[in-house]
Amino acid sequence: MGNFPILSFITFLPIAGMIIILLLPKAQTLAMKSITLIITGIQVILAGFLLYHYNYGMGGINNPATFQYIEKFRWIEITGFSWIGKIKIDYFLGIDGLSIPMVLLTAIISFIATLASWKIDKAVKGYFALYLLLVTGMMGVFVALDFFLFYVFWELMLLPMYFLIGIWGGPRREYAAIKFFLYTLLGSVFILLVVIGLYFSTMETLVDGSKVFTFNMLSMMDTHNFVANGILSPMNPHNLRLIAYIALFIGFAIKIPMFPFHTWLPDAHVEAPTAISVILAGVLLKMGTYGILRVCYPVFPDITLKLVWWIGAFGMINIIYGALCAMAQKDFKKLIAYSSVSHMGFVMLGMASLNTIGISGAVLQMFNHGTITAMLFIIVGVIYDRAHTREIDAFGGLATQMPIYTGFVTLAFFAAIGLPGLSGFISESFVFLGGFAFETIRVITVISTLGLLLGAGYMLWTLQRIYLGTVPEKWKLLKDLDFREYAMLVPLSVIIIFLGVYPSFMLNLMNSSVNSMVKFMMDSRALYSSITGF
Amino acid sequence: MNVDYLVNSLYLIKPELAIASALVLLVLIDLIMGNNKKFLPYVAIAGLIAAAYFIIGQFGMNSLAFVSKSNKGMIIADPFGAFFKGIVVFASLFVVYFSIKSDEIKASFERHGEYYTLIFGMILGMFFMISASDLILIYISLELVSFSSYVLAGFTKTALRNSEAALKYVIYGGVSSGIMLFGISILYGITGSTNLYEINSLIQSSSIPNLTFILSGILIFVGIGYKISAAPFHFWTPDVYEGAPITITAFLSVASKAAGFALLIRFIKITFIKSVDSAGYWQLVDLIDWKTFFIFLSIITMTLGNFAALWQDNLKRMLAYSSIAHAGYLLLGMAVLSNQGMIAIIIYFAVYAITNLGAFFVVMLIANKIGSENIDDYKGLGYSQPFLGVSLAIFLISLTGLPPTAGFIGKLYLFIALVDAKMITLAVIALLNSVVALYYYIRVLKNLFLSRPANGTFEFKVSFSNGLVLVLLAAPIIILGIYFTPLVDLAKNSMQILGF
Amino acid sequence: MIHVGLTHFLFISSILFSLGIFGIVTRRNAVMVLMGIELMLNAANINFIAFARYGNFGLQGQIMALFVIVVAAAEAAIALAIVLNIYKIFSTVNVDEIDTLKD
Amino acid sequence: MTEFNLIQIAVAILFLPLVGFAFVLFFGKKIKNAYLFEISIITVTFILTAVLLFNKLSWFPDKNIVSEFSWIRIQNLAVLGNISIDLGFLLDNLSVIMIFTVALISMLVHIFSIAYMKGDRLYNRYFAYLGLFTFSMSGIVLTHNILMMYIFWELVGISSYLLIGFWYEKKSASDAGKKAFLVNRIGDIGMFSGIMLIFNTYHTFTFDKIFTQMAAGTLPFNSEFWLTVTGLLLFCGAVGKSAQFPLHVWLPDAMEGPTPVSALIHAATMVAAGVFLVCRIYPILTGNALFIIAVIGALSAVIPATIALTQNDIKKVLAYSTVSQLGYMVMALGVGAYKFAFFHLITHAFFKACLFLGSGSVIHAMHHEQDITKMGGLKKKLPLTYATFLIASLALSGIPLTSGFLSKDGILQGTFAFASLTGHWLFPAAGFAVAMLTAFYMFRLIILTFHGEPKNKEKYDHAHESPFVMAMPLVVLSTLSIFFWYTPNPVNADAGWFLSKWIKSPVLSVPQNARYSFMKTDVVSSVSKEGIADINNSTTVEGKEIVYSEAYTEAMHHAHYPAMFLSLLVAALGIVFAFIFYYWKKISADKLAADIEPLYKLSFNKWYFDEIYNATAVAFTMGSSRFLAWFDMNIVDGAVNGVATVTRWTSSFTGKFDSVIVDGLVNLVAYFSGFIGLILRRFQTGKVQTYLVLVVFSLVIILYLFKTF
Repeated sequence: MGNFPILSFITFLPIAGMIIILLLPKAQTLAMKSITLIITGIQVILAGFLLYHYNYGMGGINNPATFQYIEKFRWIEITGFSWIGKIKIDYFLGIDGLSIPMVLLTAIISFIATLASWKIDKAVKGYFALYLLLVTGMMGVFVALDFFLFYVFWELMLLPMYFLIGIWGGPRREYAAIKFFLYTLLGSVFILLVVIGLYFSTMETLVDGSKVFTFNMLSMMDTHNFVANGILSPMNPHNLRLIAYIALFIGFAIKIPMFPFHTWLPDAHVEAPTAISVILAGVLLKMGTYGILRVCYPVFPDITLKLVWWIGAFGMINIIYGALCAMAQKDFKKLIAYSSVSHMGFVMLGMASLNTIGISGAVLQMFNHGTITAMLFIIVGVIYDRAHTREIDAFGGLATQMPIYTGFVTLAFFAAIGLPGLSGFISESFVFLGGFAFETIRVITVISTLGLLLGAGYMLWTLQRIYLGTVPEKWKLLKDLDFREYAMLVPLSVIIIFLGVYPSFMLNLMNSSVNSMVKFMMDSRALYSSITGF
Repeated sequence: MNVDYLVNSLYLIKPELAIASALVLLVLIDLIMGNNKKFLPYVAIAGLIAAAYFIIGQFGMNSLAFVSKSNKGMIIADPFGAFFKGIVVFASLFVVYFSIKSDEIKASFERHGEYYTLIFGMILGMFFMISASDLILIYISLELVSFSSYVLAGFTKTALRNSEAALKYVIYGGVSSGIMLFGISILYGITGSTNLYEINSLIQSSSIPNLTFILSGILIFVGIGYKISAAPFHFWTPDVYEGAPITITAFLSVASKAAGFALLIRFIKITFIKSVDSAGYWQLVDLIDWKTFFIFLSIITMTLGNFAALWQDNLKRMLAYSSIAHAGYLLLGMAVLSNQGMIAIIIYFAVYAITNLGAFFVVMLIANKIGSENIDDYKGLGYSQPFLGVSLAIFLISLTGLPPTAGFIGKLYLFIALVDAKMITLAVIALLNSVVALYYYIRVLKNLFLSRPANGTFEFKVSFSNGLVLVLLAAPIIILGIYFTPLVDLAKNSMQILGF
Repeated sequence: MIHVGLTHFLFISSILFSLGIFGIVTRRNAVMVLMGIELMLNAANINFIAFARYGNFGLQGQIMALFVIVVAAAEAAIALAIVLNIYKIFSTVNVDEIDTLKD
Repeated sequence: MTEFNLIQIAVAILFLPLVGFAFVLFFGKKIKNAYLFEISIITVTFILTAVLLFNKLSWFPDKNIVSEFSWIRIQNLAVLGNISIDLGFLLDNLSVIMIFTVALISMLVHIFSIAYMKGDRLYNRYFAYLGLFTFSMSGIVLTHNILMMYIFWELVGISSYLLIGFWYEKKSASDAGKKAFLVNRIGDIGMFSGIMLIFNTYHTFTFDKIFTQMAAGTLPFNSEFWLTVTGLLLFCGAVGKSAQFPLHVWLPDAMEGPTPVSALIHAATMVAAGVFLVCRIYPILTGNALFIIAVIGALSAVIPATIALTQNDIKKVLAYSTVSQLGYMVMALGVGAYKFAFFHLITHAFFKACLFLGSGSVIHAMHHEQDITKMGGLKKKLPLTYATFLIASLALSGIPLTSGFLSKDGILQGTFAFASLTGHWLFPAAGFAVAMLTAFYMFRLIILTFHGEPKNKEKYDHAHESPFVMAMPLVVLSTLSIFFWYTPNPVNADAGWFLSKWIKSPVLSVPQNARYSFMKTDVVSSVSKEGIADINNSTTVEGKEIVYSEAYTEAMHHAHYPAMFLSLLVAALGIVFAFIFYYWKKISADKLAADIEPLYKLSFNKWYFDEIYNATAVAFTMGSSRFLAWFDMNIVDGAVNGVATVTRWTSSFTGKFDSVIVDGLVNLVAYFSGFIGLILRRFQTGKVQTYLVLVVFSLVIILYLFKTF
C-alpha cells in the first residue's frame, strides 16, 4: 500500500460522503446518518492503519524527510516573467508525532459525535452534509504541511461550524454562532497576513536550482530559505517578526481559547447541540495549540524563546481564571466550557516549557482533553436530552436515579481533575514537571498547581449538586443510559483508562517529534543570534 | 491618412464593430418585427457572442488604431483591453439572460427594442472607454455609457423609484462629467494634446506647472471616480442601484465598473508612467502623488462602503454599498502602483464579476417571486429554497473572501501585492474591513438559514434554465477557489498594456 | 482697447464653471440644475477653444468643443425627458423633494 | 521462597483487591452475593500478606527487595539522555509490616461490615469501594518510587471520597467527602511541588536513586535550604493525608462515612499513610525540616486533644483522638524517634481500629445513636464490646501491658532525649500533656457510654450484643493491643524483636551539616556498624541505621525511666480525673465548663477552624470565583461586546440598535462599526444636491491636501 494516498483519503472521504448525502432524498434520514457513521468509522480505521504503520523513529517538525505518509505535488503553479509568475503552492500532506495524535483524536471524536448527532431531527440532510464538511476541514488542518493549504482548511471549517451552531443550536444560537464566527475570522485574518508575509520572506530552491517564494511550512523553518530583505526574515534588521508572531499567536490563541479571547467559547458551547460541543471542545480547540506548535514555534523560534514567559503566564491565567469562572457557573454546560478554558491552559503551560517532558505533556493533554471533554459534553447532553434543562441547582440525587450514568460521570469528572490511573493525570503531571524544569516559567508552574485544587473544587461540587443528595420528585422518571449513549461513553472511557495506565502508547508516538522540536528550538537560540548578528 | 490604413484600423476594432452592428440590427428588427419582440434578446446574444469571438482574437494583439501623424493612435487593441471587454461581454450576456427572466423588465414589454438598444449603446461606450487612448474619445465614450444608463436606470418609467434614480443619476452624472471635462480642458491647455501617449512624453520631457496639473488630474479623476463609485464620488451609487431595475443594477455594478477601472488603469499608466522597474513597480512622473491619493481613497472607500452597508435592510442597497467597498479593495491594487497590483485587480475583478452577477441574479429571482428585496423577508428562505439559499450563500461567502471560494483568491492576491509592496498597515486595515464586511453578509445568511420564516413559506420552483445559470455562476467560484491557476494565467496574459 | 488674451478667456470660463456649480447646488428646480450643468460644459468649451487658439495646438481643441456641444445637446434631451417623467410621477420638479431613495 | 516469589506475592496482593473491586462493581447489580467474592479476595490477600511478612522477616530481614519495570520512557532528550519513569515494588521490613497491618485491618473491617452494613441499598457497592481502597493503600505501601506513591495517594483520596460520601443522599456526607478530598488536595499540591523539585534535580522518582544521588552531593538548586523546602513540601502531602494541623479539619467531618470505613481508613490505615510517607522520605529530611515537622506534629497532638475533651459524638471524640495520635507520631519523627513513630503507627492502627469498630458496635446496638450523653450503662448489654473497648482504651491511654504503653513511652522518651540535647522542652511537655488529656477523654467516653444509668431508656432496652462477625474483629484487634506481640518485656520495647530486629532507622542522605547535630556521623564514626563507604549499595542491602551520636544514645537511655514513670503518672491522673468528673461526679463538669466558658467554647467549637477557613480561604475562593465570572461576563466579554449601558444609551439613536445587536453586531468593534455606519448614512440624505455639495467639498479638501506637493 506504499503509494496509496491515505492522508488524502482520510481527509476527503467526508466530502465524498457529503456529496452522497446531498444527492439523497430528504426523507432518507436514516441513510444519511448511517453514511456519516460509516464514513467516520472508515476514518477511524484509516487512522488505526496510519498508527499501525507509523515509524516511531522519525521526528518530523522541520525535516521533510522525516515526515510520514507524505503526499506532495504541485497544486498551483504559475510560471512567468516577474515574481508573481513563479508562484507555486504545493498540495503537501504529511504527519509526524505532533499530528498523528490529533489525527487519531479527530477520527475518534468525529465518530463519536456522529453518534451524538443521531437524534437530530431538524433538516437532517443539511446537518450531516455540513458535519462532514467540518470533519474534512478539521482533518485537513492536522495533515497539511503547506501553509496555504493549512489556511484553506482552517477557514473551511468555519462556515459549517457557524451553521451547525446557528441552525441546530439552542435559543440564543444566532448570537453564539456569529460570535464564534467573528472571533475566529478575526483570528484568521491575522493568520492570513502572516502567511503572506512569510511567503515573501522565504524562498525555496527547486530541483533546477531556481528559487521561488514558497508557502511550504517546512521551508519557512529553515533559515537558509529566508530572503535577505524579506519583512519577516531574521537577517533583515527592520523585520517585523515580533509583530507577525503576536498576530499569528493571537490568531491561534482565539481558537484555544486564551484569556482574554475566550468569551466566545461559553456562548458557543451553551448554544451548540451536543455533538457540536463535542467536536468543538474535542477537536477545534486543539487546532489553536496545534497551530502554535506547528507554526509559531518552528517558524519563529527566536521570538518564541523571547516570549515564552508570556505563553506560560497566559497558560497560568487560563488555568486559574477558567477554574474560578467555572466554579461560579450555574449552567452545567457553561461550567464544562469554562473547565475547557482551564484545561487548555495546561497545554499552553506545557508548550511554554520548551523541553521534551513539558511539550509531550502538552500534546498528550491535547489528546486527553479532547477525549475527556468530549465525554463531559456527552454527559451534559444525556441529561439535557432527558430533563431539558442544564441548571445545576435544578438537579440532585441523580446517582440514585441513573446509577450507571453517574458511574460514567464520576469517571469523567475524576479524569478531568487529573486522577491518577486516568489519562488526565499523566499529561498534567508532565506539564508541571516540564514547566518546573524550565527556569523561566518555574514560578508560573508552581502557581498553576493551584489549578489542581480549584479543578477538583468545582468538579466535585458539581458532582455533589447534580448527582448526590436526594432526587427531586420531578426527576423520578429519568431513564438510565440507552444503547447509543453506551456506544459513545464506553469507547471514551476505555481510552481514558487505557491512556491513564499506559500513557507510553501516546508518548512513544510523539517522542521523536517532540525531541526534534526541542532540539530545533535549542539550536535556534544560537542560530538566530548569529543571524541577527550581522 | 489613406484608406488602407483606415481599413487596417477597422480590423483592430472588430468587437466594437460587432456591437455597433448588433445595435443597428436591434433597432431595425425592433422596427420591422413590430410587436414580436421575442427575437431581440437572441439577436443581442448573437451580437455579444460575435463580439466575444473577436475579443478572444484581441488577446494576441498589441497595436494602435486610428494613428495620427504623430504616430499616436486613438484606440488601443491589447490584451488588457480584451480582458475588460471580455468582462463586459460576459456581464452583458448574463444581463441579457436576466432581462429575459426579470418580471420588472417583462412588464414594459413594448419597449424591449429600446431596452436592448440602450444596453448595446452602453456596451459600445464601455468598449471605447476600455480601449481609448485619447481624451476626446474617453469623454465621448464615457458620456455614451452615461446617457444609456440614465435612461436604463429609469427604464420602467412608471415605477417611482426608477424615475427618481434616473433623475439623480443624470444630475450627478452630468455634474461629474462636466467637472471631468473641465479637467480635460485644463490638461489640454497645459500639454496641448488630448492623446495620452503624447501627454506622457510631454510631461516627461518638459516642466509643467504643478498646481494646475494637479487640479486637472484630480478633476479628471472625478469623472472616473464617479464611474467606479469611489468615495467621495460614490453618493449616487446606493440610490441608483436601489432604484434602477435589478438587471441594470447588476450591469452597472459589473460592466460599468469594469470599464471605469480599465479607464483608470490605462489613464494612470499611460499618462504618468516613466518606467516599470524589474520588480514590476511603476515609476510615475512625480507631478501628482497618486500613491498617497489612492491609499487615501481606497481606505475611505472600503471603510465607508462596509460600514454603511451594516445598516441596510434592502439587499439591493446593501449590495450597492458592498460594491463600493469592493471598489475600495480594487483601489488598493491601484495604490500599489505595480504590475502585481494590476494582476491582483484583474483577478479580483474577474471573481467579483462572477460573484456579483450571481448575487444579483438570486436577488432578482427572489424579488420576482416575493416582490421584496428586504433582507427581513428572506427569513427561512434557505429551507424552502435550499438551492437558491446555498447559491446565495456561496456568492456572499465569496464576496466576503473566505476560502475555498474564488473571492478568497482575489483578496489573497490583493494582500500579496500589498505585502510585497510593504504596505502592511494598509493590508491590516483592509483585513479588518473584510471582518466588518462579514457582519452584513452573514446577516443575510442568518436570515436565510437561521431564522424561521415570518409568514408562510416560499412556494416556488426554480426553473431548469435558471438553475443552470446559477450553477454556471456558482461552480466557477468554488472551482477557481480550489484551482486558480487558469485565473492567474488569464490575469497574467491580460496585464499587457500597449507600450509597456 | 484692451488686448484680449488667454487669461481673459480662462477667467471667464472659471467664472462660468463656478456659476454652473453654484446653480446646480442652489437651484431647486431640476431644469435650472440642468442649466447649471450646461454652464459647466460651456466653461470647458471656452477653455478648449481658447487653448487651441492661443497655444497653437492644432484643431483638437475646436473638435473637442464641437463634440461637447453635441453631447450637451444629447444630455439635455435625455435629462429633460427624465424631468418630464418625474413631473408626471411626483408632480414636482424640485430636486430636493425627490428623496424617497435614501438611507 | 526466592525474592522473585516475594515479588510475585506482592503483585498478587496489590492487584487482587482491584479485581475484587472491578468484579463487584460490574456484577454487583446482577449477583446478589457479589460481596462474598470481595471478602474471599481480601481474605486471600491477607493470607498472602502473612506469607509475605513471614518470609521476608525470616529469610531476608536485612534486604530490600526491589523489582521495577519501565512505565514511560522518554528517549534522546537534549540534555538528559533517556528518562525512564519506572514503576516497581520495594519490599523492605517497613512495607511488609505495613501491608500486613493494612490487609489485616481491611479484612477485619470487611468481616465487620457484613453485619454492620446489612440491608443497605448499595451493599455490594460498599464492598467494591473497600476493595478499591485496599488496592490503593497497598500501592502506597509497596511502591518504590514517589510518583507511584503520589498516584496511589490520589487513588486513596478518591476511595476515601467515595466511602465518606457513601451515603451520598445525606448532604452532610457528600459535603464531608468533598471537604476531605479538597483539603487533601491542598496537601497534595505541596507534595506534587516537592515531587517536581525532586524530579527536576534527580530526574528520577525512585527513592533509592534519589537517596544515592543526594548522598553523593546532589541537592535541589545546590542548596540545603531548598532541600529543606523539598522535604517540607513532600511533608505537605502527609499533613493533608494524616490530618495534621492546619489541615486536620477534614477528618472529624469524615466520620459521616460508615463506621467500619472510619475504622479502616480514618483511623488505622489511610491517615497513617502520611506518617508512612515521612518514614519513606526520612533520609532526605534536613534538621530544619524535621524540626518544623516536629512543631506541626506537636500542634496536631495538642489542639485536637483539647477538642476531644468536650465532644459528645462518640466518633468525633475518636476522630480527634486519631488526629492527636497522628500528631504524636509526626512529632516523634520530627524529633528523631523514627522507630517509635513507626511502632506507634502499627500499635495505634490496631487499637484505634478496635475502638472504632467498638464504637460501631455501640452505634449499631443503639440504632445509629452517636451522642454519648444519650448513652450510658451499656456495659451490661454489650459486655464483649465493653471489654475490647476498654483494652483498646487502656492501650491508647498508655497503661502498662498494652502495646500503646510501649510505643507511646518510646515517643515520650524520644522527645525527652531530644529536649535534653537541644533544650526544646516544649515537646516533651506537649507529649505528656497530651498523654494526660488522652487518658481523660478516653475514660470520659467509656464512663459516659458504658457506665452509669442509661439516658435513653427505649434505645437501651433494644440494645443487644453484636453478632459474631462483628465481635470477632473486636476480639482480634484487642488482642493485638497487648504487649506480647511486639516484645517479651512489657516495660521495654527495645528488647523486643519488633524494634531491634525488624525496624531500623534509615541511613540519612542529607549532608552532614544540614542534619540535627546528634545525627551527624563524623561525631561517632566508630559507633557505626557499617561505614558510609558502601552507601551506594544501599539499594539492595538494608541493615544500616541512622548513626546517632553517642550523646543521643545516652540521652535516650537516661530518658527511658523518667519518661516511663512520668507518662504513667499523667495517664493515671487523666483516668482519675475522668472518674472524678463523670463517675463519682465529685466535680460537676457542667459547672466547670460554665466557669471557664471561653475555653470550653473554644474546645467545643473545635477552635473555630472550620469557621475561620470558611470565612477566609473558602469565602475568598468563592468570592473571587463569583467576581471573576461576573468580570468575565461583563468586562472581558463586555469589552468586546460593548458595555451594555452605553449600547442601550446609543440605541435611542435609531431605536434599531438593539435588534441589530441581537442580530449579531455583538462586540465593541461592532458597536463602533455600527456607530460609524450610523454617522455615514446620515450623509446619504437622498437629496442629490447634498451629494454634489459633498463632492465639491471633498474635491476642495483633496486639492488642499495635495497642493503642497
